[in-house]
Amino acid sequence: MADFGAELDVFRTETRDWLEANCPASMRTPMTAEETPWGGARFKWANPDSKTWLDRMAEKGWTAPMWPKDYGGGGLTAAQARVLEQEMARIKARPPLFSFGIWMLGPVLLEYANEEQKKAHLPKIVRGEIRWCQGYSEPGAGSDLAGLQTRCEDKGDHFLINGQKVWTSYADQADWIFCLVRTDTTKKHEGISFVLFDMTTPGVDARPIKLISGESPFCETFFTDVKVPKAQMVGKLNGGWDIAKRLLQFERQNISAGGFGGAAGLEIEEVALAHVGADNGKIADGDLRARITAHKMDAKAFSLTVRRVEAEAKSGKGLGPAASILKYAAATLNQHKHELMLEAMGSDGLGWDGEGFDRANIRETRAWLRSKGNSIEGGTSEINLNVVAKRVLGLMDHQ
Amino acid sequence: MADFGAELDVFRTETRDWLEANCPASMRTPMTAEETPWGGARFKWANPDSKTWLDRMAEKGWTAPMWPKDYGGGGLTAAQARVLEQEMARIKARPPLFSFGIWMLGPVLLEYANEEQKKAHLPKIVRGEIRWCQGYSEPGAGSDLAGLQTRCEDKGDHFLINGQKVWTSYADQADWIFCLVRTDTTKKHEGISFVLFDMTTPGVDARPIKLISGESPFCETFFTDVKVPKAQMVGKLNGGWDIAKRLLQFERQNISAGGFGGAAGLEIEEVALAHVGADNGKIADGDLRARITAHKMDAKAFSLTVRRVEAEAKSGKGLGPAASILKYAAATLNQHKHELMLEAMGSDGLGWDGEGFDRANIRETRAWLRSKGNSIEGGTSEINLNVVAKRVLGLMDHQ
Amino acid sequence: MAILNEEQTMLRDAAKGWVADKAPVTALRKLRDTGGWKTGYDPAAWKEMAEMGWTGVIVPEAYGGSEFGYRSLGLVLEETGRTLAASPLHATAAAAASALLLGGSDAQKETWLGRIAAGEITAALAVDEGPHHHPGSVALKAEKTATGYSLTGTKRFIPDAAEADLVVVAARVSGAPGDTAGIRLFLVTGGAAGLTATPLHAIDNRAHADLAFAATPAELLGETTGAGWDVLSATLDRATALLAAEMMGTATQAFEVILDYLKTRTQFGQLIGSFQALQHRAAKLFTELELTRSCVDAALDALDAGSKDAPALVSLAKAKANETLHLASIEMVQMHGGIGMTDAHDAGLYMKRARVAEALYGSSSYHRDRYAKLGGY
Amino acid sequence: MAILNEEQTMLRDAAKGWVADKAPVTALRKLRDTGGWKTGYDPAAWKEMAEMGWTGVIVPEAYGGSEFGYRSLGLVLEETGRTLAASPLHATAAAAASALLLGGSDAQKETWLGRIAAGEITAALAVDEGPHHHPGSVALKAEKTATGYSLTGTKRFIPDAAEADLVVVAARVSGAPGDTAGIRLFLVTGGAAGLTATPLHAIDNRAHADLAFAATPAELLGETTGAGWDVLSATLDRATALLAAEMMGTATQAFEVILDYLKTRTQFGQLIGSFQALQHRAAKLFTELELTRSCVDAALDALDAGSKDAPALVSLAKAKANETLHLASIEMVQMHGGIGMTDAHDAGLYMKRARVAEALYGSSSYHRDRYAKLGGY
Repeated sequence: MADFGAELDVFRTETRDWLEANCPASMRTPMTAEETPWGGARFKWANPDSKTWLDRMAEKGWTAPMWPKDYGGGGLTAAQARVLEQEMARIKARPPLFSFGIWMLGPVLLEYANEEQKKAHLPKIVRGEIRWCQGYSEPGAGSDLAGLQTRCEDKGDHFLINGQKVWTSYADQADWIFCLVRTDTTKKHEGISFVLFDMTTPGVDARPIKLISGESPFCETFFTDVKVPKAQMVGKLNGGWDIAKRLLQFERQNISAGGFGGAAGLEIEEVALAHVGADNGKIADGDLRARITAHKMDAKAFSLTVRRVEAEAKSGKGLGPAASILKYAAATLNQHKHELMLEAMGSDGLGWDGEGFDRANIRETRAWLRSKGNSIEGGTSEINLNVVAKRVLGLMDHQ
Repeated sequence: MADFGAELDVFRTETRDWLEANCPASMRTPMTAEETPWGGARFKWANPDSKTWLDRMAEKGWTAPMWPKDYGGGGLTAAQARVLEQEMARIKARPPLFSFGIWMLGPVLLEYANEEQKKAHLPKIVRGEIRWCQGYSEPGAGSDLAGLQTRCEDKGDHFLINGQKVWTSYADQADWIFCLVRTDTTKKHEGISFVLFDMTTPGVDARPIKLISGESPFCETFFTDVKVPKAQMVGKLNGGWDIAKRLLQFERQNISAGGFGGAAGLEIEEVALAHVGADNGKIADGDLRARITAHKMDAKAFSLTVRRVEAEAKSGKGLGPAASILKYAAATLNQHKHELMLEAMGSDGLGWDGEGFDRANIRETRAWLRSKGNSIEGGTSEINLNVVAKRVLGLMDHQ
Repeated sequence: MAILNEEQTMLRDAAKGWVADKAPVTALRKLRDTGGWKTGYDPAAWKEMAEMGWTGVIVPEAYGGSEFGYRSLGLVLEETGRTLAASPLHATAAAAASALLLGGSDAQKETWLGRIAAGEITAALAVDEGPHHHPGSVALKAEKTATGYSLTGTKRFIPDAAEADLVVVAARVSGAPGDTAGIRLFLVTGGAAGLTATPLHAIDNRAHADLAFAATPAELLGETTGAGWDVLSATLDRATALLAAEMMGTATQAFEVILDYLKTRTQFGQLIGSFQALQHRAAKLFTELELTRSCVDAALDALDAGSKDAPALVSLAKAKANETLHLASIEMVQMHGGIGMTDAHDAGLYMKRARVAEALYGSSSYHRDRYAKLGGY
Repeated sequence: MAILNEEQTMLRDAAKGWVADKAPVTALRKLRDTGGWKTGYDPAAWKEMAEMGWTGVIVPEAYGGSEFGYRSLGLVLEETGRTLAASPLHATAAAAASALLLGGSDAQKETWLGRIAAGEITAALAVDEGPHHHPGSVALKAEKTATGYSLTGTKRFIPDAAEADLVVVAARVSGAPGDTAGIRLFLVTGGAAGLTATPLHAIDNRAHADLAFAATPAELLGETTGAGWDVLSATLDRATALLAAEMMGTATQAFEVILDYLKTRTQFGQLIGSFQALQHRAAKLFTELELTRSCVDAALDALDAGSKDAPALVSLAKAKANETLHLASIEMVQMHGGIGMTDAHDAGLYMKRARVAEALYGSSSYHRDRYAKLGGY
């Protein structure tokens, strides 16, 4: 599956040595939610080692291993990037940076931005200096994203932006936003543009939304007469929809490949054995055992599919049709896992807070609530299924 | 749930005595498929007792207990009809007659036909003298029934019918047909009429369709210049769609209330215990046991719902919304049951014919294949769900 | 739609009106946001519930109740379930009252049922000790003393137990966990010596508590030999069926909120309820609701009729209610999209309550297994 | 889409072309309608299969095979599965050949694998004796004789066994059913004394037979101690994974037929594929197909690599193939409406084959249980 030539062996050895020498000990332990390395100008580092680790990795461009060196990236080949991944996994190194800039914005800047814009933004993304948020959804434009209404008027020497976004992830903590705006009200898709601006610009107001899990990772974000330099539009005027779609692909791939994960990191069959009991080594509740097993098999089928899609992509065939189902499958699977987890935990999984409940169990319960967003964020499952039906299977709309 | 007044007690005693005296012994045994009492002018009675039993019951009008006596019916109240049912069940009496005339056509004739038509047809239906078939679906008009194209032209003193029907149940064995025809090609629903005619009329050709179960209960039926007396139209010219819909309701109710039944009459948990084995009295395969149990519970929920709908209807409130889901639920349930049955039987359920397989198992396997039609016949499950969504839940079409 | 007699229709309509007026979902939110989850209810609302006679629906007239039966109490609980109204009604007037009714001596009934009917006290039923409902596994120990019994052990996640004036406790006088013959029921008064309650902050914001008994004085429920496994089983059947009725109301309301949204929210220039995939899902959910309703009705009717089918019908009702409420509450989130994920919307409250209600008195797995055992396979 | 090497791509393309040309579904219909279900194949077609080298794909070059491996044979079977092509390819070149390869002595391999690779013989693997796959329960008795062994007992529903020149038989030399240590594999030649085959007319119109052994002479597979449970398990893994590959082809073809119909059939003046509820069902079915394909590929790759994960991956592949093929074939009927219920349409043939394929080498239940056991829960 990979060409382990002599050159690559050298790279592996060097990488291993470098990681051994540079990855702080505390960065080789499981990451807690509090220590998530989001970076950015206003970020408070819970653990100073996280900052050290980021700086060392960014220095080599390894926060974005395959981006060109010209823009601060690592300039690695796919094979080298895989080696880096493997070697980091070997020592259980934490990711040095969590970043919408790396996962979503960067790839489209590389594709659509002008040289000036690339030079201005990509290196800062690599170094985690600027934290980005995504201004896409609006109260009236969720699944129908192209129905967005946030106005962007050309005022000669600047753009003037007025409107409201919603589900802006961490907008209250972000430094800059990449934002879809309406620059032509007479058209739908062809009236949308893609702009970047500083969240400290006067007229920007981000208000956290409290979710059912108790957390507030998203904001309602209001724009009132926000002035944006005209050089901060990416691509052409009214040409933002293509960029928007491409970025959504990166978002979905990123979501899918991770399979959403389980926050508390518990294995469901162990939870069941612990809470339900065992009968000859089997989970004592035969009904639950059967459903857990079916789920575990689905999870394995999913991870094998992610592996297959990656292998196919690396073989140079590009993304096959299987890639299109990953987001939907990942959401379904993760939600099912958490439902089974709660069921297995019984009353131990019913705690919100306080005495009487194990902290790990409470985290799992919050993760269950959080997982309900999986089939909504980054395109609902309904939209995903529409897309598969139309783009992949070639089914038509009513004529 | 029923008013067991003194009068009803008398009726019960009389009914019990009459049944005791008049129901032949062989009519108190489980009915085989071969002995299904379809009646009609051309019918071959496999068991002469079946004919005797029909004649005796028809004499009292008890093949259609609640139809008016004027048209040959039993003239019973709902409470009396229930007693008759109970008393027949008590001695395990077979139904005296299987008849689309009683289940479907009769109720709409009572509602829509003129006096002459009622007098002409209802008594013969009660006595099982005329076997009816239903000319509804066409090759291009299945779910979209109102798209039917069979032409019916007014030729002054008669109608002339040309076209093709499909899924005509037992058309090759029926004496008469109730048929939807197009009398106006410029409209869709408002161009349909409801006519009755003799299947021996020149130009009628019924060809059995072989099904996946190996049986041929349906025909393709061709009409070539079929002349039909104009008095044989029920309701108004171009007013057939209302009758058609009403009749479909009776068809669905009839299908639903029976829950489709299991041809071979085997109980799934017994099949599983016999084929899979027991472990401390439980079905040894815990996964299968869990799924069988869930199915049995769904089946019980369904039969409780049928009972509830009947009770509500009898209480004078008319059919509640629950009635609308019965056809869909019945189809889903019956298909699920047969799938589980085949799974439980393992290779014993894989026989088509010949040596090496128990006859009862082969019947069950055929019933499994037959059950796949449940979600298609009498309105597909998709159409059922559309109807529930729109008529019951008030959801709209795209505007 | 259901066939009700005149008293039942009046009772239901009264409950519907009162709940809409006095106990909308905002009442639960208020309770939550003011720390009221510890006691689990608003005393003024509880007083009104009692005044309307809800605490005495299954209590014989001789003890001041209306003796309307289980189906009638189910109608009230269905209405309270619609808005997630938090109160000790189920614990007191369904669970504990059933135990007293089925197993109590005349004196015990006289003492306690009357006070329950009058709304003077709240009560709870304490059975489970681990994370899953498993009544046969009771381990809490009951030892005979000079004046009665002494209980030692723990109970886990008991609804409305922390503030209860009376707790009906399942304990073991002999045998090991799993041996049902050694189980008896006991009465323990609130604040009894050696009784410690730890209120739990659960996801449904209702009052649940862990209980610890350290040589806590208790009175045997029933006459000399006491009320054992049969009474406990029958009590659990009643508590379970009545919880299923409440869940039915919760699921029905969730569905109605969904339906409203499908008829008002637009995307792509269309009402989202005009999309066929959502129409079919709504129709399937409606189907499940109707099937579940038949099961709940039948279980309560069977309890009122004293039918031998009651245990199986109760397990059927709870299993179906569990599944249907999960489906309805999860669809409530999904059909609302992002809005359904916000704390400001009610969907999350319904989904959280669904999980708690499933765990109480037996999960779907538990009741399916029980149904199969009762059916002999 | 899959990553194949050059030989594999050529093999698959050749199979695709040949199957479309020589073994369309009409070939199965012809076999059925002319009583061909007794033998289960068209000798001329079988001869061509052998000439293309399909019988020797897993056979070492030393014995005349191409040694391309399990994944490669899976590619061929996937193509034959598309059109329900009936032949003894799986029984001979997958099941029996695996047993010989894994457990045979050099002499046995020399004698039999060469003839299999050359297409000179057909062979079968006979394990199950009851209605469900349960290899540990083998009861058929093997007794030592002066010249070898003698088998007595029965086998149930064995694919392609009636006409086979060689049957690999699992039998018991000691212990009771359930005791895997007492199981050995034996070679019995077609027409051996005391061997009776009853051809079965099964719903898939392929050749299956019940076998009865009455003191039938048999040769122990392997050297002196013989090939036992480990070889049987490994053989079954190979036969199972390769059957899953065939099922994957069947399911894929069912899906493609559905998709064609959705794009051509109109109702209400619209292509039925434009109805969102059907679009979502098609997308979900596609999702299941893609997930299943990953499992089948992984299982075959693991067998080729000799990975210790193979048993779990094989159970995963078969369970997913079972479920996905049921789903695809049942949707094939439903999406076609009444037409799908007619014998003239192929949907019924796919659905019938799905049931047979599920029962062979283990139902979903069986493989889920095995997967859980392998995972330690």
